[in-house]
Amino acid sequence: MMATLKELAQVEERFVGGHRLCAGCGHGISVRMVLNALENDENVVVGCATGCLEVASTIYPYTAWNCSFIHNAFENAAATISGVEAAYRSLKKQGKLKDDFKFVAFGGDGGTYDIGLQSLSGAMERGHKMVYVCLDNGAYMNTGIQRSSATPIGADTTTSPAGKVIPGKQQPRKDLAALIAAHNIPYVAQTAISNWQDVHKKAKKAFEVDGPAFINILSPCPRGWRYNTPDIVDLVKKAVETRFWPLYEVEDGKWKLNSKPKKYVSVEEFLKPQGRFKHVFAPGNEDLLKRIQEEVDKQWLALLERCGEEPELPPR
Amino acid sequence: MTPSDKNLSQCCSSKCISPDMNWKELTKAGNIYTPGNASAYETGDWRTIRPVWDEERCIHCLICWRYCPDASIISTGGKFDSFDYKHCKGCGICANVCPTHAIEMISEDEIEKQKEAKKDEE
Amino acid sequence: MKNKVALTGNEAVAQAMRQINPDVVAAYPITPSTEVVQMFSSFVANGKVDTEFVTVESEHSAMSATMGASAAGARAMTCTSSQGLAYMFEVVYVAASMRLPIVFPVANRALSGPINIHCDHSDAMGIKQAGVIQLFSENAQEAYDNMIQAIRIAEHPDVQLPVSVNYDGFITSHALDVLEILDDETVRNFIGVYKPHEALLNVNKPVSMGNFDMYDYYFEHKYQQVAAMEAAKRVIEEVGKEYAKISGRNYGLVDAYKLDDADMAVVVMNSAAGSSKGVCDELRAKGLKVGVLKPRAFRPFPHEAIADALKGVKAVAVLDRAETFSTLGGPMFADVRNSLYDLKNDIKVVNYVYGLGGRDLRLEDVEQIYSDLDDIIKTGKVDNFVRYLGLRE
Amino acid sequence: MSEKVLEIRWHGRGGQGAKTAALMLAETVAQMGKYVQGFPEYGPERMGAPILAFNRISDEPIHIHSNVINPDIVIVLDATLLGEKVTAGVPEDGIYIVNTTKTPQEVRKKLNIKGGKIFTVDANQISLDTIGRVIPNTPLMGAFVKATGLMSYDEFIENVKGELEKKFKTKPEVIAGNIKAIERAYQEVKGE
Repeated sequence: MMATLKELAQVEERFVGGHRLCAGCGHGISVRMVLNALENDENVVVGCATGCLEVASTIYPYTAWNCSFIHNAFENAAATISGVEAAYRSLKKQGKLKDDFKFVAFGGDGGTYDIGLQSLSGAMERGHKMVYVCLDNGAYMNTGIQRSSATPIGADTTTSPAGKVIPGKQQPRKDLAALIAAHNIPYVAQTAISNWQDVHKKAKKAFEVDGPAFINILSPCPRGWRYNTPDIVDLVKKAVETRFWPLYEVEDGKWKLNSKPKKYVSVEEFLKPQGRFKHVFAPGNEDLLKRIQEEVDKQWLALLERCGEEPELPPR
Repeated sequence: MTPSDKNLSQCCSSKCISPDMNWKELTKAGNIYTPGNASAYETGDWRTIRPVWDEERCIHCLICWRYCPDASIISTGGKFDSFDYKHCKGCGICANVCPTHAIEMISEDEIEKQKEAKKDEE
Repeated sequence: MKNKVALTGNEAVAQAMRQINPDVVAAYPITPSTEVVQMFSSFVANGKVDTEFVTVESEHSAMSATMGASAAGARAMTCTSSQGLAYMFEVVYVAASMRLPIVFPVANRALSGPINIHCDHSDAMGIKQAGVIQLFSENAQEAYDNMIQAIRIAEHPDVQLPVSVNYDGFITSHALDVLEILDDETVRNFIGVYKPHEALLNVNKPVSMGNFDMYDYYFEHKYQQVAAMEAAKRVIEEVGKEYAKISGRNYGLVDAYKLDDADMAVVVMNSAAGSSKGVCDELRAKGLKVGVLKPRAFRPFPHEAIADALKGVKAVAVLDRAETFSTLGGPMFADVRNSLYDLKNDIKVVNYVYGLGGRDLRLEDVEQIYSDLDDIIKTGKVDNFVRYLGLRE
Repeated sequence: MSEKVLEIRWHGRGGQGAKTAALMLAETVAQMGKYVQGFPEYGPERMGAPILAFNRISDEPIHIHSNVINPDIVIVLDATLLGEKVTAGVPEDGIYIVNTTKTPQEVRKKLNIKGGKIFTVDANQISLDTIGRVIPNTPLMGAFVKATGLMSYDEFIENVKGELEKKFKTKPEVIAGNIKAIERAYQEVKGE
């Protein structure tokens, strides 16, 4: 049964205030939600890739992590935590350790989709009992908003600027969750903070499966996306409603759509509040907007097919 | 349980690390042995607007608690208790997600003025 | 109990790892250290060790996972060569800065490019300022002995640093040699049960590792590493003395061979030191006052021991099996010449870069070096102090 | 030092077992209390390419690690390799042991040398008869013992057995075949 917020608020806080993430940062929300799925008597070791989350949460001599924590480098959070998990299995097997532990690694989209993909793929393939959480904010925010392979098509970043000739990023997002699902691991999910029950449920499942689990969370960056900071939840809701960020899970190879938007909402609704897409609405860029919508539709149809749902064509 | 109460003591009970300590006194490799001691670091002064609670309107749904990036909604016994102004950065998300508009964002300037006015009255 | 056996260098290293019985090994194959990984896998598959073997997808992950395991509180090891070490480079620095006592053998091989699978020391020299202890081994016996001692050195409370055990690719790694190995119990008693100073898996004392340091702390944490390296010099000698008691073999920071009354010395590491000793013996038989100095520890650099060992000689040749492209000679040359600077007794120092990409160091090459040193002493002049041994010019 | 250290060079083709033979010989001789080295020359070559392997044998510990340039003994696993590379660096009194159906006189003509001692043995046929496959390296060790007279045959066989038993615990027929191969080569090797 789903826990209520009343109950969850009484669970020990594993990511405390006093960290130096931006005011309103999506990562703070995402991390708190994921770790809140652990019970008070569960021990956890957190690994973290270099990025905003890591540099803002462990500024010596302060740590916001109310548990054991390890940061190694940018691209190797998965490998590092896989080593911690291997040590756990070894020490347990030898009777050198009594306590039980869970293992989770957090990485941004840069550290996961791009530079850390090999390390993540290796760890997933080897079957370590660990959860990898990608906090996807669609660019390298820590270094100042450079495009990553998670950056949506059309987005204005500092390395895919909206210029006179090239209007922002030209390539669609990499479908990371599908890529990880192809590793045939027990659990893969895509979720979004607008639906906290969905995040909670998925985090709980991920911590409980016997093997690797991967969760991709849409985690907005107020600075990089240039939206009104307090509107974060509404914005993420729009990402889900417009089918830009569908909620789904892949359990033991079975794809399942977790929420099907009731009506067709144009991706414009998600793009409009964000400064990074401002140029998309400028006269002359109508084709770009069309391309973005086409990309969303294409990926949505592919997802429906994977999930065994009836195809649903856009009304036009 | 609130994070700040729990962890403040952890940092200050043993020796606190400070920048005037020499290399021998600092922890090896920059390890931190007091989990969650960031609670001792106050980010409240980042704030230019602050959330103010309207008890009348609050239904204690704790949606604000769920969406606070800084764990700065303090709850007791599953009910809203107070804001942790030592850490709240004033992002305004709590006010935005509150279904009953029980949280209002007021500028710190305004709060300051009100305080001064109150003092003058006394 | 000693046991005389015929093993290749890789076999000797794998046997040492079996006896150490680490909790975790994360490794990736690369020529010429692959055999170690293969042999260790078979120990795991046959239940000869308690180790969790993590078959990572790259050397970067090999070191990363080994670090995770070490930080977790396990005795953890990896193993590599050449490009593998180069690929690890980034995290080798992090492992040192996190003060993780990881022991990792390195079968030395030339770095690309051009691609070459044979021995030189360019891989090891690439990490000489990473903050790891680097021990070098003349033959399979020393590779084995260094492995066992490395555990004690790495885990010493005053050190707490990674230790790499270097031995020459193919020349040592693949050559069958006769050596003595200790029995398992002696090794286990010598290395002891690992008690980590902090561990991610300690519920009573959680720890946050790999934190973000600003300029107010970074410098001091870096100096802690310097102090640990300084302490390592003492610890390497102490552990060497203790090891002599169980093995009968003496190990210090350097191996000074026939240097007491020598006029000329060759400074050289790994297998080439053996060949140099052979030539030294022949020349000694002819009445020439020659000697060999073999640094065993390259990092920390035992400059005091080197200055002491060479203080009486007139001319020194430093043999480097790696190039720096500084146009100022090889890496060891710079350190040795630096070490002799304050002696102020006008020791002539000349550098020979040799054996790159596995080119054989022939005995007549070493003879030529001694003959060159003789000329230098006679003329009192060193022209062309960086020389390329056997290079077709 | 060369007086004390006996140096051997093996010539073979990738896959014929020159490396295995060098290591096997070294292991066996080490069992007999001598100091040895056994090492191949490694290259990127695959199956079929000419390759070299080396041994050093001594009563004293061996320090040197350079390649063998002036071998006292040359062992050739494949007669098609007979040529200048086989004779390179070999002193006047060097010993050649060749796997061939030819006679020592014929090999001498082919190698175009005056000095040295030449021994031949049909190791291919022997291994085919005894082991069931063409693996000339094992019988060549028998020829080596006979040709060099460096060690007693009985002691050598005893130690080879020990080494084989380590490697083929579960396959006694392999051990027997190999021993038979060495025996026959020891008997059949021809000198001048």
